Amino acid sequence: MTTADLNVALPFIIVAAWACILLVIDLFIPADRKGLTALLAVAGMGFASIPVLLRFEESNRAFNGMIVQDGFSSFLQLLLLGVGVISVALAYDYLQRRKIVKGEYYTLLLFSVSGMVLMAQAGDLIIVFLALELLSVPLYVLSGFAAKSNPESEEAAMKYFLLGAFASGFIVYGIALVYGATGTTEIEAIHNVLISGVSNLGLLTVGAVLILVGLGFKVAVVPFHMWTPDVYDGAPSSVTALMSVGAKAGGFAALLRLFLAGFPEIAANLAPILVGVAALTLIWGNIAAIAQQNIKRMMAYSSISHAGYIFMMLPAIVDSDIAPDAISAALFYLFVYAVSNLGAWGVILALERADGGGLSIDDYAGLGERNPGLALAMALFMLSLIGVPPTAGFIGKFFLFRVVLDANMIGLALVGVITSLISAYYYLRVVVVMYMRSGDPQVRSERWLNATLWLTALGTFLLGIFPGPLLNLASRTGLFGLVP
Amino acid sequence: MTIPTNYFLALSGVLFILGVLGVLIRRNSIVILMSIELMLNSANLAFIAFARAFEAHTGQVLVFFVIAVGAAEVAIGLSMIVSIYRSRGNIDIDQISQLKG
Amino acid sequence: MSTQLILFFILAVIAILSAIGMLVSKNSVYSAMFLVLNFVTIAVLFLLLNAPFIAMVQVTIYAGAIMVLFLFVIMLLGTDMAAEGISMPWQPPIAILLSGALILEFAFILFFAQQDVLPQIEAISAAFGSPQSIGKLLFNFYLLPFEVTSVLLLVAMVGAIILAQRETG
Amino acid sequence: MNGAATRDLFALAPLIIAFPIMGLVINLFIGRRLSERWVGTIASAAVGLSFVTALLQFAALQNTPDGIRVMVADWISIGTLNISWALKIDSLSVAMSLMVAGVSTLIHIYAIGYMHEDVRLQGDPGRFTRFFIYFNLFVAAMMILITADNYLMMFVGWEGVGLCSYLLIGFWYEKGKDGIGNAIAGKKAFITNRIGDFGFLIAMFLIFWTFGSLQFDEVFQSAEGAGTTVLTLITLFLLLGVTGKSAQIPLFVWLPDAMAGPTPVSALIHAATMVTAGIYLIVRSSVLFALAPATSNLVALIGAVTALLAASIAVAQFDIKRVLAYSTISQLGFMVAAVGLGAYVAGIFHLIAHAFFKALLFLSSGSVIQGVERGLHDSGQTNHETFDPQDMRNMGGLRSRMKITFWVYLIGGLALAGIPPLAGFFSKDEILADASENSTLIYILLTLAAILTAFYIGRQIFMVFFGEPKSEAAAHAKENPPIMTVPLLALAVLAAFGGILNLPTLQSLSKWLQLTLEQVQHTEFNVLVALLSFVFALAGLAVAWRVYGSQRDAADPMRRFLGPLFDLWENKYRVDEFYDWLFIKRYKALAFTLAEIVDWRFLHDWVHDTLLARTFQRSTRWLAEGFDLQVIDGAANNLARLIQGIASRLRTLQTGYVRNYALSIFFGLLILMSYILIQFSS
Repeated sequence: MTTADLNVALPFIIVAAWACILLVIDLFIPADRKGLTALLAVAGMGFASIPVLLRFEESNRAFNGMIVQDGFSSFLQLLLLGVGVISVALAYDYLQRRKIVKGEYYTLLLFSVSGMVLMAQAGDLIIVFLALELLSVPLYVLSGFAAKSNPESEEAAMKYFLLGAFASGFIVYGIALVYGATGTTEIEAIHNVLISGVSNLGLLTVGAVLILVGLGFKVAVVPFHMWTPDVYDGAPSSVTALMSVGAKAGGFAALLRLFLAGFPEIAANLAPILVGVAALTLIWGNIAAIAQQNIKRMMAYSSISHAGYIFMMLPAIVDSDIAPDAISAALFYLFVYAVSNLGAWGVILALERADGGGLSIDDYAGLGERNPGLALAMALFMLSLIGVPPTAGFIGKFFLFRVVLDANMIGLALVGVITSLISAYYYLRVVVVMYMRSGDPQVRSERWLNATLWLTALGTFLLGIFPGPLLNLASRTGLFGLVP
Repeated sequence: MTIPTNYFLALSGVLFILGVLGVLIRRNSIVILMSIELMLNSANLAFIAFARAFEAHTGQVLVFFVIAVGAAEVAIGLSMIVSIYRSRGNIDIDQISQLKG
Repeated sequence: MSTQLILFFILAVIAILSAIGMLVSKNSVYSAMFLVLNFVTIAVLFLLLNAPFIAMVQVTIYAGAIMVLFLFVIMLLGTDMAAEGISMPWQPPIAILLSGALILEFAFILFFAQQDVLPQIEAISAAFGSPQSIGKLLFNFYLLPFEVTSVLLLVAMVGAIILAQRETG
Repeated sequence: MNGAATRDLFALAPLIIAFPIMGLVINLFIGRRLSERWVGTIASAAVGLSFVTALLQFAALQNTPDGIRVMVADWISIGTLNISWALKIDSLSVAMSLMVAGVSTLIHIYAIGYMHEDVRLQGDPGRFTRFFIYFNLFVAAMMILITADNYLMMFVGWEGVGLCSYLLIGFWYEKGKDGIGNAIAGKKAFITNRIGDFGFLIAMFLIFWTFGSLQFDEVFQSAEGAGTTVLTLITLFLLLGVTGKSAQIPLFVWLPDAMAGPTPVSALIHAATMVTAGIYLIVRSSVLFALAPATSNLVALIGAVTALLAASIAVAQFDIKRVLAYSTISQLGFMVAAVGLGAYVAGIFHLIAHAFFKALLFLSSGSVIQGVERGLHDSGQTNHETFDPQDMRNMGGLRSRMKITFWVYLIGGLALAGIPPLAGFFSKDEILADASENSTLIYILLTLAAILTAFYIGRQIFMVFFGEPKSEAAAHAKENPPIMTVPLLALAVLAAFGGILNLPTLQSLSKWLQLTLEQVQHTEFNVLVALLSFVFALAGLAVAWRVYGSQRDAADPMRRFLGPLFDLWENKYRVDEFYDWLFIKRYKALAFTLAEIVDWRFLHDWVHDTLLARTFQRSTRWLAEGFDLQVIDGAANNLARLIQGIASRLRTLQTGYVRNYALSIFFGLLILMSYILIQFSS
C-alpha cells in the first residue's frame, strides 16, 4: 500500500471514515438538534468531492487493481455524492414531520453513499460484491426506519432485505464461477484471460449471467424488478428517493464496467437476450405505471422503465466503436434522470402528510392553484421524465436512442420510442390533475426542501437548453485502459 | 488426489439450487434466511475447490469475505425478523403481503 | 476408487441429504440442526481441499456462532413450529420443476455442451492453505476489501441495533 | 440599407421567439396582481412586437435574399452530431412568421374581449391570466417551429404547440358532456397527436441515420445521394406526422372535438396556425418529397380525399363551430393536395389566405355564439342547461341584430367559397389549376370538394343570419363591443384583399418563395379552370339559398332529400365507430377463435381438460378481458383503454408475496440459461 493507493481511494475513505466519526459525534448531539448531524453529513460528502474534482481526469489503478480511477468513476462519484447531499436535504424536514428523527439516519445514509462511491471505482469482482453489500445493507435498514409507526415500512424492509440477500447469493455464485473459469477476479485480468483463449467459456458465461441477474435485481430490470413497487411504496419517501437514484446508479456502474471492461465477448453472445430484457423492461415498466393510483408506486414503475432505457446501452457496448458513445450516453442519462427524479421526489415529499397520507395522485388536485411554483416544478420534472423537449430528459433520451440506432438495433429503438410515448400518459396525468382539477392539497414548505426543488428544477431546465458542458464531461469519461 | 474439480462443482451446484428452492417454498422467514446462507455456502465450496485447482490462495481469501458478508446479512435479517415478530406475532413471510398491485 | 473419492461421495450424500432435511423439516430447530450438519460436512470437504484455515473458520463462525444465533432467535421467538399452511399451492411444484430444469441446464452447459477443461487437482505442498499464507494475502493484497468488510460489519451492527431496539420513552 | 445594418437586423431574429416568452413570464409572475386589461395588453403587445421583429427580418431579407442562419447557442454537440440553437431566416420562414404573428396579434386582441365574457359565463374569472399565458406560450412554440434550422428544433416547437393545444382544448376541463367532455376531447387530441409525433420521431431518426445530420441545409444537400427507398420511408413517416398535426386521413378525428376549447383557440390554433404546421413541414422538406414521388402522390391523394370527405361531413353538421372545423380539415386537405402535387407556392398561398378567412370565420362565429348567449340571458329564459348556443337550428335572422358580425362573416364565407376577388378565390384557383395540369383524379376530387364547400358555407350563412329567429335567444341577440369587432374588421380586410399577395401574372409570393424553394412550379393562370370554379361556387351558394334561404322550422330539408347519406355525413362516416370495430373487435374475435380451435382439436383428450386448453383459454380470456373494456367512443380512447387494460392485468401479477417475486427472479435466470443452452448446443 502506498500513498498513491490511498489517494485513489480517498473519496471512499473520506465518506466511510466520516460516517464512523459521525456515528460517535451523533451520540453527543441532543435529539432536538439533529439538524447538526445532517449538516455534518453534507459536509462530509462535500469534502469527499474535493479529491474527485482535483483528479477528475486522471487514470490510476490502486490496491493491486482492486479499485481503478478513471473519468467514468469520477463522473459517477460526483453524481453519487450530489445525490447523497440532496437526499440529506430532502430527508431533514421529512423525518421531523414523520417523527422518526434519529441521528443514525444520516450515518447510515453516509455509509450507503460510501458503498456507492466505492462501486463506481470497483476494479475487482470482490469489490463489486462488497460495495454492493455496503450500499444495500444501510438501505435495508433505512427502508424499515419508520417501522415503529408504520407496518408498511417494516414490510418494505423485509421484502427488500430477503430478495436483496437472495440476489446477492446469485452474484456470489456467479463470481465463484467466473473465478473458476479464469482464475482471477480482477475485471481487467478476466478480459486478458478471455482474449488469450485459455478460459472456460461455459463457466464464464453462466457466471456472467448469474452476476447479471444479481445486478439486474439492483437496478430493477424485468423480470428481476418485482420488489421495486412494494419497497418504494413502503419505505420512507426520503429513502426511496435515494434508492431510486443511488442504488440504480451504483448497479449500472458495476454492470457497465463489468460488461465493457470484463467480458465484452460474453456480452456480445448475450446481446439478443440483453435486448430482450431492455425491451421487456421498457414495456412492462411503462405500461404497469398507468394503472397506479399511488404516486410512489407510479414512480417505482417509472424508475423501472428508466432502468430499461439505460439498460439499452448494455447490448450497445458490444461494438467497440459505439462503446464510448454508449458509456457517455448512459452517464448523461443517469445524471439527467437523477436530477429530474430527485426533484419529483422532492415534490412528493412536500405533499406527504405527517400521517403518511397525501400520496394518492388525486391528492395533487388543485396544486396548480394553491402553489403554482411547486406545480410548475412538478410539471417540469414530469415533462423531463417523459422526454419532452426542451427539457433535460429529452436530450438524454435523444442521445440514448442515437446510440441504439448507431448499433443498428432498430427494433429496440422503436420499442423505446413507443414506450416513451406511452409514458406521457401517466406522467401527464399528474400534470392534468394538478392543473385541471380543484382540490386543497396540504403543502409543506421548508428551506432545505425548497432549495432542493429550485436546484433540481433549474437543472432540469438548463440541462435541456445548455447540455453542452455536461455532455462534454460525460463524453470525456473513458474507462480505465479501454477508452481514451 | 484424484477427485476431479467437476465433482465439487456439481455438488456445489446442487446445494445452490437446494438453497434457492428453500427460498421459493418455505414460509418461515428464518428458514428462508438459512436457505440464503446455504446458497452462500455452496459458492464457498466452489471457491475453495477452484482455489485448490489453481493452487492459488485467492479463492480461500474470497471465502473469508463471503463468510463475513453472510454474517452481516444474518445480523440484519435476524433483527428484522425479531422486530417483525414483535409487531405481528408471527414470522410467516406470506402474511407480509399488504403492499401489492 | 481411492479412499478420498469414497470419502467425497459419502460427504456429498450427507451434504445433500442434510440440505434437503433443512428444506423439509417442519420444525425450524431441526432445520437449523440440519444446516449445522451441512456446514460441518462442507468444512470437512474444505479440509480435503487443503483449506484447513477456512475449514476452521467455517466451523467456528458459521456452524458455531451464526447458527447459534439462529437457534437463539428461534427459541426467543418460540416460532419453532410456525404454521406452514397452504397459501400458494402451485408455487412449490413450479419451483421444484424449475429447479430441476435449471440443474439440467446447468449440468448440460458446464459438462457437456462446452467441454470446459477445468484444472485438475494434484498433490501440492502441505503449507498450502495455512493461516500464515492466507493472512499475508489478506493484509497485503486484499487490504482494501478487508477494510471494507470491517465497515460492512460495523454497519450491520448499527443496523441490527436500530431495527431491533424497542421504542424508549 | 448597407450590409452592417442588415446584419444587425438579423441579429434581432431571436426576439421573434423571445417576445412571447417575455410576455408569458411577466404574466406568469405578476399576472395575478394585474387587471385583465393589463394582462391582455401585455400578451398582445408581446405578440405584436414579435410581428414587428418579423417585419424587420422581412426588410433585412430584401438585401440578402438567400436567407441566413442566425446562431443563438450550441445545443447538443457530441462527436459527429452537432446541433445548435439556430434560426433559419429565409423567405419561407419569414412569410410564415409574418402570417402567424399578424393573425395572432389580432386574435390576441379579440380574445381580451371574448375571454372577459367567457370566464364570467363559465364562472371562473381567475383563469383569464392563465389563458393568455398559454396563448403566448403557443406563439413562442409556433415561432420555434417556423424558424427552426434543423429537424430537432422543429420537433421541439412541434411538441410545444401540441402541448399548448392540448392544454387549451381542455381549458374548461370540468365542462362539456357529463362534466368530462372537454377533458376527453383534450385527451383524444393528445393521443392522436402522439401517433403523429411518433411518425415524426421515427422519420427524424431515419434522417439522422441516413444523413448523419439533422440540419436542413446539410440534409438537403446530400439528399440526392440517398436511396429512393429510404427517402420514401422518411417521407412516409413525416407524412404520418403531418396527418396527425394537420388532421388528415386517418388521424383527423381529433380536430372536430378540439372545438371544445374557447373560440379564439379554435381560430388561432385549430384553424390558422398550428394545424398548418404539417403543410409547413412538407414544404420545408420539399427536397426530400420531390425525390420520393411515391410519397408525394400519396400525399396528394390523402389531401384530396380528406378535402372531399370533410367537406361532405360539414354539410350535415348543426354546430356552428363543427361546420367550421370540418371545413378546416377540408381546406387543409386542399393544401396537402397542393404540396403533394409539388405546387408548394400554391399550398403556402392558400395556407396564408385560409389563415385570414378561417380565423375571421371562427372569430365571427365566436361573436355569434356570445351574441346568442347574451340574448339568452336577456330573454329571461331559464333553460341554460339544455339550450345549445352553438346549434345553428337555434339561430336565424341575426343579420339585422348583429350587423358587423354579419358583414364580416359574409366576407369570410364568400372568400371560403371562392368568389372573386376575395382571397380564397385566387389561392384555391391556383391549386385547382395545378391539379388540372397534373392529375385529373385529384382535380375532380378537389372540384367536388369546392362545390360542397360553397354549399355548406352558404347553408351556414343562411341558417344563421337569414330567415326568422328560431329561438328567443336569437331574437334577443346583440352585437359585441368594439374590442371584438375591430379585429374582425381587420381580418375581413385581409380576407378580402389577401389575394393581392399572389395575383396572376404578378406572382409576387411565388417570386418571394422562389428565393428559398428550388422547385417552384409556375402555373399559368388558367381562365377555364378559374371560370369553372367560379361558376361552381356560385351554383353551390345558389342551391344553399334555394334550400335554406327562407327556411322557417328547425328541421333540415336536406335530410329528407339525401336520406341515409345525410345520416352518414351527420355521423362523420362513423369513423370513430369504425376504428373501434377495426382494432378492438378484431382482436376479441381472434382470441375467441383461437380458444375455439384448441377446444375442438383436443376434445375428449385428457391433455385438453387438465392442461392445455384450460391454460390457453385462461390466458386468452385473460388477454381478451384486458383488452375488452367497454369501448365505444373513438379509436384514440380505445387505444388508451387497451393499454390501461393491460396495465391492470400487470397489476394482478404484483401479488405482494415475496416468494412469488423470488420465483420471478429465478424464472428470469432460467430463461437466460435456456438461451445460453441453445446458443452453446447449436
